[in-house]
Amino acid sequence: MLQTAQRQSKTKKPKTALPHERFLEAFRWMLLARTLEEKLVSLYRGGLITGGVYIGKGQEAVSVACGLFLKKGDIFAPLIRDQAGRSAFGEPLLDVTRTYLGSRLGPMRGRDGNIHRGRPQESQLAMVSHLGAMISVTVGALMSKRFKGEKGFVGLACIGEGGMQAGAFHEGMNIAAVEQVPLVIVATNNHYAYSTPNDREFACHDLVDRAIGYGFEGYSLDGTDLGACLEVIGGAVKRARAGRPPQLVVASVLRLSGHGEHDDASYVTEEIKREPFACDCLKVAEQTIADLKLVDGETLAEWRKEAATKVDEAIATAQQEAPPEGDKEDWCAISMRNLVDSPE
Amino acid sequence: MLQTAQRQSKTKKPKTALPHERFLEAFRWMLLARTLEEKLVSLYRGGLITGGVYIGKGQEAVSVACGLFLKKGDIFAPLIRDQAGRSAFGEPLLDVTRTYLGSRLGPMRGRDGNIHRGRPQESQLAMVSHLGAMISVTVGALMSKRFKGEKGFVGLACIGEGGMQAGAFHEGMNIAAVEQVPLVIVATNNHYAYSTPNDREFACHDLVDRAIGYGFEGYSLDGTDLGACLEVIGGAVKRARAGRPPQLVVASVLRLSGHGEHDDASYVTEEIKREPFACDCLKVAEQTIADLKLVDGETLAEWRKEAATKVDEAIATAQQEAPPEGDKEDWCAISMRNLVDSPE
Amino acid sequence: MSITYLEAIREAQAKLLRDDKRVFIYGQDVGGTFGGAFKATKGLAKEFPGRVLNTPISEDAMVGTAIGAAIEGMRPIVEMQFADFSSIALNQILNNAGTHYWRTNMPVPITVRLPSGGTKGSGPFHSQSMESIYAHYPGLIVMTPATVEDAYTMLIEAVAIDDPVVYCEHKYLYYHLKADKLPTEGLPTGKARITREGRDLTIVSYSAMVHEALAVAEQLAPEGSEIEVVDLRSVKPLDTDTVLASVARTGRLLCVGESFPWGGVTAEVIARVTAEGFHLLDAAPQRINAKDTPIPYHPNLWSAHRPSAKEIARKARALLRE
Amino acid sequence: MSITYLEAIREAQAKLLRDDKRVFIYGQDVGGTFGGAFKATKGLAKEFPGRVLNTPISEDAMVGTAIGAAIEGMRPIVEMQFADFSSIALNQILNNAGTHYWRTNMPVPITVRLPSGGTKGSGPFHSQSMESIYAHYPGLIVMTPATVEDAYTMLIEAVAIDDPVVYCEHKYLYYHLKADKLPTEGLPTGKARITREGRDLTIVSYSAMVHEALAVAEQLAPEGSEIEVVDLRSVKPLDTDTVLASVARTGRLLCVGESFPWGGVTAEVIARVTAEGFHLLDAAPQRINAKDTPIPYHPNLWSAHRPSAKEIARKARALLRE
Ligand SMILES: Cc1ncc(C[n+]2csc(CCOP(=O)(O)OP(=O)(O)O)c2C)c(N)n1
Ligand SMILES: Cc1ncc(C[n+]2csc(CCOP(=O)(O)OP(=O)(O)O)c2C)c(N)n1
Ligand SMILES: [Mg+2]
Ligand SMILES: [Mg+2]
Repeated sequence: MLQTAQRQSKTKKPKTALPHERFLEAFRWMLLARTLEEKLVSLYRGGLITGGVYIGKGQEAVSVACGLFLKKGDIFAPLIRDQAGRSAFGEPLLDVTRTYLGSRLGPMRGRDGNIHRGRPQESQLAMVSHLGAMISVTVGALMSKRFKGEKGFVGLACIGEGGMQAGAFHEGMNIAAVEQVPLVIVATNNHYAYSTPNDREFACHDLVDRAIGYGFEGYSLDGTDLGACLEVIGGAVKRARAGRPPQLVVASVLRLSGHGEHDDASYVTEEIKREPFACDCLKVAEQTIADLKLVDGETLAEWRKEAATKVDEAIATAQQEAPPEGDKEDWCAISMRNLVDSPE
Repeated sequence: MLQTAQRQSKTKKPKTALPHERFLEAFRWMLLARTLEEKLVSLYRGGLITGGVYIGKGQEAVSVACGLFLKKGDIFAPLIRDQAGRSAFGEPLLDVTRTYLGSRLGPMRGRDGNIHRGRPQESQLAMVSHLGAMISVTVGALMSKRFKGEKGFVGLACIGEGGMQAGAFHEGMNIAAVEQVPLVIVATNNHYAYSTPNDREFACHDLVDRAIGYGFEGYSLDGTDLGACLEVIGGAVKRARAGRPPQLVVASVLRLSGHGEHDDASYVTEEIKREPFACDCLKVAEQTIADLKLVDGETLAEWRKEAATKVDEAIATAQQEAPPEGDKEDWCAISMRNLVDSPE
Repeated sequence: MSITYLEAIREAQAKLLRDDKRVFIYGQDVGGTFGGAFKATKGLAKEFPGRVLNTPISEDAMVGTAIGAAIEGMRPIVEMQFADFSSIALNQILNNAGTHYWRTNMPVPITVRLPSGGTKGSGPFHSQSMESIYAHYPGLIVMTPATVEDAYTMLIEAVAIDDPVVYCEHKYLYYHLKADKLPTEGLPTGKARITREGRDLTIVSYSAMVHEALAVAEQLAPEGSEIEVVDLRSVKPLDTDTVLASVARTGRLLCVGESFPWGGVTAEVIARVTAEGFHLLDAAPQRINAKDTPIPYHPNLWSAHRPSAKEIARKARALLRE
Repeated sequence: MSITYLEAIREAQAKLLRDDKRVFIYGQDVGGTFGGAFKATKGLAKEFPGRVLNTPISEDAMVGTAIGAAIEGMRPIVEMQFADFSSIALNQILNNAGTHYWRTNMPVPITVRLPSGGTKGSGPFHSQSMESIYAHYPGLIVMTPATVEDAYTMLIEAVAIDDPVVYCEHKYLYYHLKADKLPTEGLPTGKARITREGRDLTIVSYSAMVHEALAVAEQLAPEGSEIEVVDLRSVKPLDTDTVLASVARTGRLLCVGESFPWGGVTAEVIARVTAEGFHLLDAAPQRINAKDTPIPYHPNLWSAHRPSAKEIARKARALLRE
């Protein structure tokens, strides 16, 4: 599969990978994520998915950069719009399709759904819905690695501008700085928390100004520009890994979908759609590829086809798999069976 | 009583009160608070107080400035080290002694103790222990006033540098900015949260740098300098009242007591005791009075005596009052009697 | 005309905003043209400018702000996007709102709306029923309306009550439940309703489970069993008298709740009935709750996790045989 | 030699730090020369450098950090300064730690220590018993040791358990309770103890209230009443079998808990006993809890608020007469 192949090639690659190679690699993950999510949306419209579908359209450039610079052993705490980053980090496509399509073989086995999936065993944390809560969890995972004497690791946690207003986010960010763990927080300001525009979310001029108040290093970012995402987020990861203080990156984009696919996003104003940050990062990246002639149109078409094939395969596999069944389920919330309580 | 007299004089005073008058007025509140708290400490040592005694020694200059610029109708949310501010705001001494000495006539009627007292009916909020929680309550009170069409009011909420790390504080501060209410937050960094020094509390260079990330205006302050406290906090109150964005003032002091009187504070380092912020603000103010010859020694001695008399009276009164009794208590947690639930 | 449970909640809020200047609505996405994740405030921001306000994702501050506003005379309604997120506001609800009257003699009339309970595909963090946690602590009224009419009148009453009210509205009922019209009056808070009369077994329930209980009662009627269904309406105060009177008639008690099994409403009802009405019981009182695991996402698991009419019928039959 | 309940907790932590490299202690003021608000970690920071860490006032992050550390292989012990402040960490405890194994198949072995329960002059926010809230939600073990020996062995076991444990230690017992020495072994978690045998009445209790129950048992013995006292030790899992076996012997049940009266441990015990052991009961099971108000500050009010030996004796006598 693509992700396996590329992950290997990533670690094998000489340290001075050509920026263009990185750019193209990232682009392909973005393409895969977009293809996958478009497919999920059409399944959703066809009534084939239970629960919500939440996609990262317009945020793939930021997200892919979050996953791309992490190595085995690093900690990744993605959120709901991080398909590109999850794939780049190494999440198999089957984890996605199995979760959305309700296969009992998925990582959450039908117990949790859609974007809540994760594999903490492989350092991809499984988010709870409560926004902000995963920051301190990432801090703890990093402390653990330090306790165990590991070196050179880093953690990256994603957040939206909405989630940044949650108390848990504040406590997590502050404790990261107190513990001086190698954490990168990538905040994506997509200008809405569900239907709520920025002016009812916060009142500071720029959210990156939060960094100084915690002792983080802060960077702003045009999230529609893949090159910038790779440079800024890659740089933050590098600095955290090298022992610099925790890093905050704030990217500006527009969410190019509803909050979830149930949402027509009619509250998004026409005015904001004309803002520069409203560009589609995938199209911008494609334009860059064309302008710089990084690859030709034929290759692009091939990549597109390849992505579609992989997505179709992963969906077909998951669709053939049995769902979980209530009467076969192991109804036990704890791992130590001898301690199970059994009230009526 | 002193506080009543002075409060009246405060409102009657021409707008251009001489700074010296304000300084002396503030000094007398500080003196009263110090006298009261020293007395409470000695009662505590004599085993005459149930529960803890938490004093504001070393923080009176900051605290008094918090209470002094508020008028009737303003909202005040003091915390545990704000005796000076509470008195200056208009809290009767009897509220304090009745609460500490367990009179049933106190504002909390024996239901809550020591620094938890308040009179929300008179806009002095009664704190819960959970630090940070009172910020948003103050915001709500201010919104209410705006809803009701009131004008020219302001709210002031106190916090320690420790409480600033609580999630509730963050949410409260942010929502204040979103709602653009006339709020002043006065944060006193006394360099310890209980036994925990600053380096395990936060990692930014200066907590005033938090302001910009919320859209607050931020000011730093030497909290040992009464003149500076009056100027900076008075200025913040004036700006908030005039419709400027919410204000954050961060004062630097050293807590000149244990966390509570049960605590010998042996963890406070000798080094920190030699820092400039370790001065006793009361002594500094007294020195200023002497240096500038604002009043003579005799007057000072008289003021001291007056404070002692008032404190003694308030204690004597409270001591004669009956405590609450379990069998006479109204054991009802809600105001609407017809809705009382009565499980066993 | 027909009106859903959700529309009743919207209408109640419209009426409250219309009739009482002290009322405002505060919550994530409640304002603008959007009107809330479930549209319970749809159109209200436009109709009542400045009184239906979007908030940041800050549940603690949302409730704290409401408390402060109530102290200064307003009657805020706070909408949690899902009951599950009220865990973030729990400290303000329990320790600030719940204790305020006791401490200061000043009640805080806030209403916190919790879109509660399970629906298909919602998973562990968008399905919870938290009434038992709020009822455990002193100082709060906890409402759990099961009908369109109650959804309407109880929300109006919640705002009228001077004490803090946790109003648990069931998401499954939002669209599933319809009434012909809205009532002008309802039962008073704290009074349970005998939704269906019967002489053989009392099923005590509340919120969505009332309808499962009713279905079972219908199902067992042809077998000659007459099941009485009691809808608690509010779990705090809990109307012990009505429950006891019913058990006095039937001699048999089954409690059904959708929440987790340890503690909670069903345990509380049984403890009260056995303490005060032990002699009334002809058989051991029984209860049915959800399973003791988080609420699963997959519909197959979800429907096995929550109490079902099938399970209720099985247990009811067993009880009737005893 | 004699050792207090508090010292037992300190000794258990010292042993854990000594024996297991994965253990670290995380909480406000636990480190430095200070050793915690109650000195439960006194001296440990010095003895185990870098493993007893002060935290900011950030209960949510304290537990979140512990969860992350546990996911990556550590065994953190989190000290809340008072149980009451765990309301801030409740979301992490219930929704993150409590669900993690169910969701991901990976347990999170954290231990959260809650200094719980009432003492004189502590008031509404430094006196709470929160075991019923944590036991209500799935996924957690909730321990409530009542003796010095249990305080010691159960804390050691708590850290050994792969699942999240909420360890409720009672502040009133800290200094009041002494033992001659520490045991090397204890009863397994989930097993209740018959603290005193009797044939006439079973009093089920846990934590500090066990000692009130014992006092009443002593007091009533000369009257010819033999009271059996069951100490639950952990309220989740709750040892229904031991309770039922005791009720089978005595035919009478009184449950005593210090927490608020609505729901909670005493209701849960009664619901279980009546559901499974209805025929064993010769009289209506009864319960005693604290009153349904916040916990008062003044000693006069506080001692009237919590269950007292006097009240227990009164109710026990009434039950014995039935
Ligand atoms: C604590 C909490 N409150 C409410 C919600 C419900 N909720 C889910 S997503 C969302 C909006 C999130 O906005 P943002 O953080 O900006 O992320 P975006 O969806 O824009 O990517 C809300 C309110 C939640 N998940 N957590
Ligand atoms: C949320 C919360 N956690 C813990 C406590 C216990 N506690 C009471 S005072 C205190 C230290 C407060 O430090 P700071 O805010 O700096 O105020 P100071 O005492 O220094 O004035 C702590 C930890 C609390 N009150 N609230
Ligand atoms: Mg957003
Ligand atoms: Mg401090």
